[in-house]
Amino acid sequence: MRKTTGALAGLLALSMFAAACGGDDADTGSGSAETTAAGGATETTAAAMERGFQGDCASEEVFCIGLVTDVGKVDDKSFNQSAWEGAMQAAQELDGFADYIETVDSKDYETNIQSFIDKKADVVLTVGFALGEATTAAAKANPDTHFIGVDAFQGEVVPNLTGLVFNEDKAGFMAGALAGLLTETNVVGAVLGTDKVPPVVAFGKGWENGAKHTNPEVKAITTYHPGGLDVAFLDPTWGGQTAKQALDNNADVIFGAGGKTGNGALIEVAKKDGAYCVGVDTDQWETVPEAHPCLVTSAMKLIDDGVVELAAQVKDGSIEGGNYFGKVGLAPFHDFDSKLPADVKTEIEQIIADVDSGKLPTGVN
Amino acid sequence: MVSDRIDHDAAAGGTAELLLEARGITKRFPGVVANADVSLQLHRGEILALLGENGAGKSTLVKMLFGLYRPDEGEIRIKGEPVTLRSPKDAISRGIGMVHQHFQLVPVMTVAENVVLGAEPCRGRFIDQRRAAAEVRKLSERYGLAVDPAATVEDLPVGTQQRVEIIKALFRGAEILILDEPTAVLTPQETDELLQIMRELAARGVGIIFITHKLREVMAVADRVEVLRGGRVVGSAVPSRTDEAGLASMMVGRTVVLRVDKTPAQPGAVMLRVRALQVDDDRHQRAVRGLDLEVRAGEIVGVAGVQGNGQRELVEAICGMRPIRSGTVEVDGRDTTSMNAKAVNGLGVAHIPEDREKHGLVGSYTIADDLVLNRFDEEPFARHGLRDFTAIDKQAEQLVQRFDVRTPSIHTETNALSGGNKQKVIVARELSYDAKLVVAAQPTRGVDVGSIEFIHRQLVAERDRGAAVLVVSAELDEILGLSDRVAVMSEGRIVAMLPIEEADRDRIGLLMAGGA
Amino acid sequence: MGIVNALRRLSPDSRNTLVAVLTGLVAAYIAYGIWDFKATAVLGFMVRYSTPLALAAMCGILCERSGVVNIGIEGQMLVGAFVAFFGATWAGIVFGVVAGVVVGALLGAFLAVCAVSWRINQIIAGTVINILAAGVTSFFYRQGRTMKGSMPTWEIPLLKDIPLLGKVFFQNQPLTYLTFAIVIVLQVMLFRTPWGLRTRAVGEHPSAADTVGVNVSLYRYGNVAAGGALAGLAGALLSVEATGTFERGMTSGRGFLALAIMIMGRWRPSLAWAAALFFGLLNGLVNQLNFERVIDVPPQFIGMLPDVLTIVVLATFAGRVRAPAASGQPYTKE
Amino acid sequence: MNRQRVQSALLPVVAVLVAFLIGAIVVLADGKSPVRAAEAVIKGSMANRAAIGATLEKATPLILTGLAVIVGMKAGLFNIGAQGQLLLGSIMSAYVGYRLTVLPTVVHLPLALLAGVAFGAVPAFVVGVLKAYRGVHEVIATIMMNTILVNLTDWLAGGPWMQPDQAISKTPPIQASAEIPKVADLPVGFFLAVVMAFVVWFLLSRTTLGFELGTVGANRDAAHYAGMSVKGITVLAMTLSGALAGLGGAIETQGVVGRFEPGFNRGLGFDGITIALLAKVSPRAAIPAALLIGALRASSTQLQSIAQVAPEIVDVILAVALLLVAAPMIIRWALRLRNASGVEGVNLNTGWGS
Repeated sequence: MRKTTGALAGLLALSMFAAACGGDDADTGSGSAETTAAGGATETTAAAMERGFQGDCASEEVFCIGLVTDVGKVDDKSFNQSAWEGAMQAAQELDGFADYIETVDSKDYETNIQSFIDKKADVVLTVGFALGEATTAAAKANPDTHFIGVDAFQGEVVPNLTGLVFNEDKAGFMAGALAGLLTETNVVGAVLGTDKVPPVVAFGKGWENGAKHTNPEVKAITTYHPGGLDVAFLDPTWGGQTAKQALDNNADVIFGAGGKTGNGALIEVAKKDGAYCVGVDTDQWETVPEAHPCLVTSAMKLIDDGVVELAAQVKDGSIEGGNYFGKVGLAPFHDFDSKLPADVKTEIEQIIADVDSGKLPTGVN
Repeated sequence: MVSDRIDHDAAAGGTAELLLEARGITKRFPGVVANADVSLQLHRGEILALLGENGAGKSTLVKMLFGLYRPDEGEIRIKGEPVTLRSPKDAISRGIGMVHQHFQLVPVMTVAENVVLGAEPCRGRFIDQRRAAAEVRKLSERYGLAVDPAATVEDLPVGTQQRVEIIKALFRGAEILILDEPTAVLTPQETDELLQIMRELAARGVGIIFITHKLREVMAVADRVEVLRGGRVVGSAVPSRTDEAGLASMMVGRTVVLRVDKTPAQPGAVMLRVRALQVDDDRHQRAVRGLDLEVRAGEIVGVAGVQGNGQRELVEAICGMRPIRSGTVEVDGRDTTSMNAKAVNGLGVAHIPEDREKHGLVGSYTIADDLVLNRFDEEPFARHGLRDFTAIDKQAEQLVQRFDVRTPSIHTETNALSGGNKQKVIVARELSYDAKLVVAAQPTRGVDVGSIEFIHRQLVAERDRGAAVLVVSAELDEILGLSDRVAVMSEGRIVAMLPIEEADRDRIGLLMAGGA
Repeated sequence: MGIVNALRRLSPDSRNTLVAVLTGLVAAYIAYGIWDFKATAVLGFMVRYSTPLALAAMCGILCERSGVVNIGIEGQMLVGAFVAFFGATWAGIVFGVVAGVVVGALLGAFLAVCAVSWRINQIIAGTVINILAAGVTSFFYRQGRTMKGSMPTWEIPLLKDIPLLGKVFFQNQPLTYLTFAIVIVLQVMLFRTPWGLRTRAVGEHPSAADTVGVNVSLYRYGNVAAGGALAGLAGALLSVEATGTFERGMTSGRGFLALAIMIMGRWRPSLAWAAALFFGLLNGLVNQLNFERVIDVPPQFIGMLPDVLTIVVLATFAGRVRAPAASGQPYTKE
Repeated sequence: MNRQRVQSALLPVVAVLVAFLIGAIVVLADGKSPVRAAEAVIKGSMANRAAIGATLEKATPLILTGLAVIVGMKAGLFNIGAQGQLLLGSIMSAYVGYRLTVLPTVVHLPLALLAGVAFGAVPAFVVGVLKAYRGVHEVIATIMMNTILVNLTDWLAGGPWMQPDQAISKTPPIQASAEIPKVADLPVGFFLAVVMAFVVWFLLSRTTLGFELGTVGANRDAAHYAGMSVKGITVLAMTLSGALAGLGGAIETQGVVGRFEPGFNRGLGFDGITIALLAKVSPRAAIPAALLIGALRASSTQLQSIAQVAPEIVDVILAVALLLVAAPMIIRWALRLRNASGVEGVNLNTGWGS
């Protein structure tokens, strides 16, 4: 028996040896990932704001916002989280309350929406295009409650339903344009969630066109996660491994767009000196601190701002049905602000303005 | 009753060192006393035979000597020193080796790997393969046990595998060697070789405990015999001072019926006709090579042969369980060559399979279900695809009674039955439907004596009813006792067909081994 | 001449391996000659993708070689990833990895208790681990923490300068090297050491091992726990090394894929590694084809390519693979 | 005998209770109120007709995937692929459901169900054939098949069969004539599933086919000896298993979702494994097992809404319950029940076989 134990100990010892060496290196290595404060941004908001409807939502005075996530969690570092932060901020600003329900099973969309209707929420916020249909149905059935559908484009106008939608292609284009200016190898890469989700595709196509706009020489290499919808956004390992492959293809600016899969890509790029990465949806400087060494900006759709704005409109009664186009844009450059050449900054600012105004078409349908 | 207690020391020559001694060993299992107050002694260079029927407690006794069981009472001494054997490891370290009835060899490993397992010679942290092979070669030369250390065990014939087992024990420095029913799987010639090896080992100072129920072997090789019955030592003897009949009655406790009572056969029409049959074994090697055989209604044909000479494949081919490469099989004039088991069975062919646990029964089923295992979809047990449990139970009650299956209920799991009763379930099922042809492979293997007699009587009754009966057995005694004609099988062919009157042991033994 | 003789002395198995490795190398260098860095990129992905799978497959091999089916690799990996990451955020990556390994080993020991002592059906025990892992890691996950430090990339002097192979194999992170080592060590240990011989005997024919004094239960406990440790390490590799983060469900079915790899690799560490590399190669090619846009096929079809290929390969070539004979069977002394 | 039977019937109940207790402790550890959580489960799963309807709706596909796994296990096959089979069945029933427009309900509804059944069976049939005739292990084949089918259905729903005016992947809604109605809030599909549980039970325990299936599962060699076609039964069992999973998918499409949409059926096949094990591979016991899981899953809204408990607690409870059912000695020991005669628990083939 001694021999088994020996073998076991050997295996363990091996692993400990290697791990120990890794530790040594880490101490001397880049200390840039020391920032733990980044997550704090969300935590402080969360701390300031107690979750839940603490008042009588049925009364006129008490303003209640209920949020229903797409399958996923409110701490997904992505659109669910962004919407929830907007809801909390709105509740705070409007002196109301906010609560959420995380959807576990897509078939529960209606049930989850209904539970906020039953609680007499003033605003029901549904996050994700997948909830579009359930939201429309609920809005029609409950004319007294106002609904906001994040990412849900409204083909027909329902008076008490506002789609908070974004021109992701514009944000992608802006980011791509920056990438086209920054790349030295003339190769930019994109690691995307899945082509079955329109915003992801819009980001990706805009990115490619933007890069070509500022740099006709550029080669855009793009790939989508090959798995089903249930894993495509949840596989940071694949995202990282694929980003590395893109880097090995000489790409030096990588766009990671696809939930955790994209985040994995960002973190991987951060390990490579001189490479840039671009986040998506929110300012990922806040949500993915590990990516600071490369994160030059993020192609943002400002869901939180949109939510705050629309909630305020509901409160003051000015809200209209149909679509509300939320702001898109690039996140601040943070640490890269000082590193980016002035002419690049000037040029990108012009492009942002032109894309925003529609003067410069993104070329995406 | 033959000789009473005799003086052990006198038998062994008095001066030899006492290797092993058991004193007053008792072992109880729930509901059974397997060994009661058993004592025995083994000296250096001595061959001690433990003689007894199945269930006499021989196996339990040696398992205690090998550390697999712990005795409830009594004491084991090795070289005079009292020991507690907690595990085989303890036993091995004290110089006890055992060759189990079911070989404890890993089929996919080589001879050398099997031999050194658990006691590997090492160079650094690695197994020294060369030394392992060399050790095996050394031992095999010293004791005349020819084996190739590099061969994979599953490719070896049974006799050779047994030698590997012996080498395994010797490699571990065994001075006491326990052989549990070692000859059950051997040809007479291989048996003779084994007995020779045993003498050789004894001459080199190994003490051997030899378990058997074959009197001939005891007479041939043992220095002393302890006879067990019902878990007790009922007598001791020195073979040279007694005879087979005396040992036999001591073993069984009554006069033994050596021959099955039966009238001369009345052969009728040919029921089974096998022509130029060629069949492959599981490893796609030709096992039956151009075999011809006829069995008539009203006779019992016994197939004698050493295991592994194509008997299994022959039986399975006749019963539709194994594809036939060439040749034909006819049952009652119908060509069954390409029929499956179901169709062959439907023609009235009963099949008592060789391996009851593997083929004959589903252990997790109730007795009632196992009694209709191959007729589950026939009337009255099923109609239009629906099973009729009333009919199934009724049949089960009848068969359990008729075939004397000892069970609390027909709804008991078959797993819970003893070996003999399991076999009776199979025999009951197969003999319940007046078959035209009964194919019985090893019908009494591992079955207690009472059940053996019972099963034999049933087979004779089938013959007398007019069925053709084909018995395949590794027990030559069974073949000689039951058969009207004896077919000797060797290397996939019937090499001789003898009327029972002309079948004598020596001649058959020679034929089995492929001699002229 | 000496080489020819040496070749002749090799077992057919080793000879086939050698032929396969050489063929692979030649193909790789031809590809390198034609496509240069693209070949490097694909092969680099191959190694990264295959490493956690190979490690998890080693867990499966350790368990099954000693007779225990471990269908809970996915769960063990997930918990390993979880503990390793949060350990790393709390006390650094060394602590994290060790914690992940230890917890993996504990889950392995739990499986061993179920399988060996309680004699619970092993598939059930594994399923329990999987469900529990998914639930617990998701329930207790809190975001907003970052690791203290990160896994470095080690470039092996000299070796790293070999064209193609240097970049593919010798510019990796510590746990990746550790995986290489584990595969090789396990291969050697399994087929060359007393421990390996006994382990295989326990998995093939436990009573044969028992009767020569090998403690079957102890071997099963030890190996299944060690297997769990490897699964935990695979999880740590995912969170602490490959991504530097933990996400719910981040194993994404790799534990199950590892089982397939184990079987494709016929329960041999080296072959399983080859199978894992094969999967990695396919997925890397998929990405590269996407990058190059040489084909206009929906990604779904490219995504299912490895799976279709596996089935075709198994159906065509592998035939009946032979599992360790006692795998999944509880052992009772008679 | 009788007392033993009562005990073994009681064990799963005790197991579930203990699991709830542990769940409560976890909730408490998380700083939430177990009492409110309990209230949430009751409200979410059985307080009113809608809640009961929700529970039954969740339980429906679980019964069927549970049955699918059970049928496989009875024949000695471990079908991890119920998920993929369910997906294909689901999308095929959706296709038949939206594409055929002029059929009356009596034809259309069963036809769409049949499409689900048939196409759930197809991939399983392939796996069965690979297993029986090519020796490809069903566990690998079904793992691979799951990935293939997820990708295939994603592509179909986002490609050729995508609803034209939609931005996201989903098929058009099925025609009203293919919809499975609800009667008084209660989903008719559930009753269909219950009927199937009894059909499967009847099939396995009362028919000769079931006997063959069980024999192949319990002892292949004996099945061969008894003249059964082991290969044929293997293929058949696998096919039947896939058909049941496919039916589950069709009922989801026609009774709950109303179309096929990727991501709407996740996890159902894997829950099927849990149910088969909780039910100790007994078809009728799959009903209460599925109801339990269905009730817990249906409570996820209320758990969050009332108790602010993360819905993952359900998985924790299930894992504990499964463990206790599989290892009755733990409860026996805890309750000091004697009479632990023999090894009890689920009886199925564990080995990879070959």
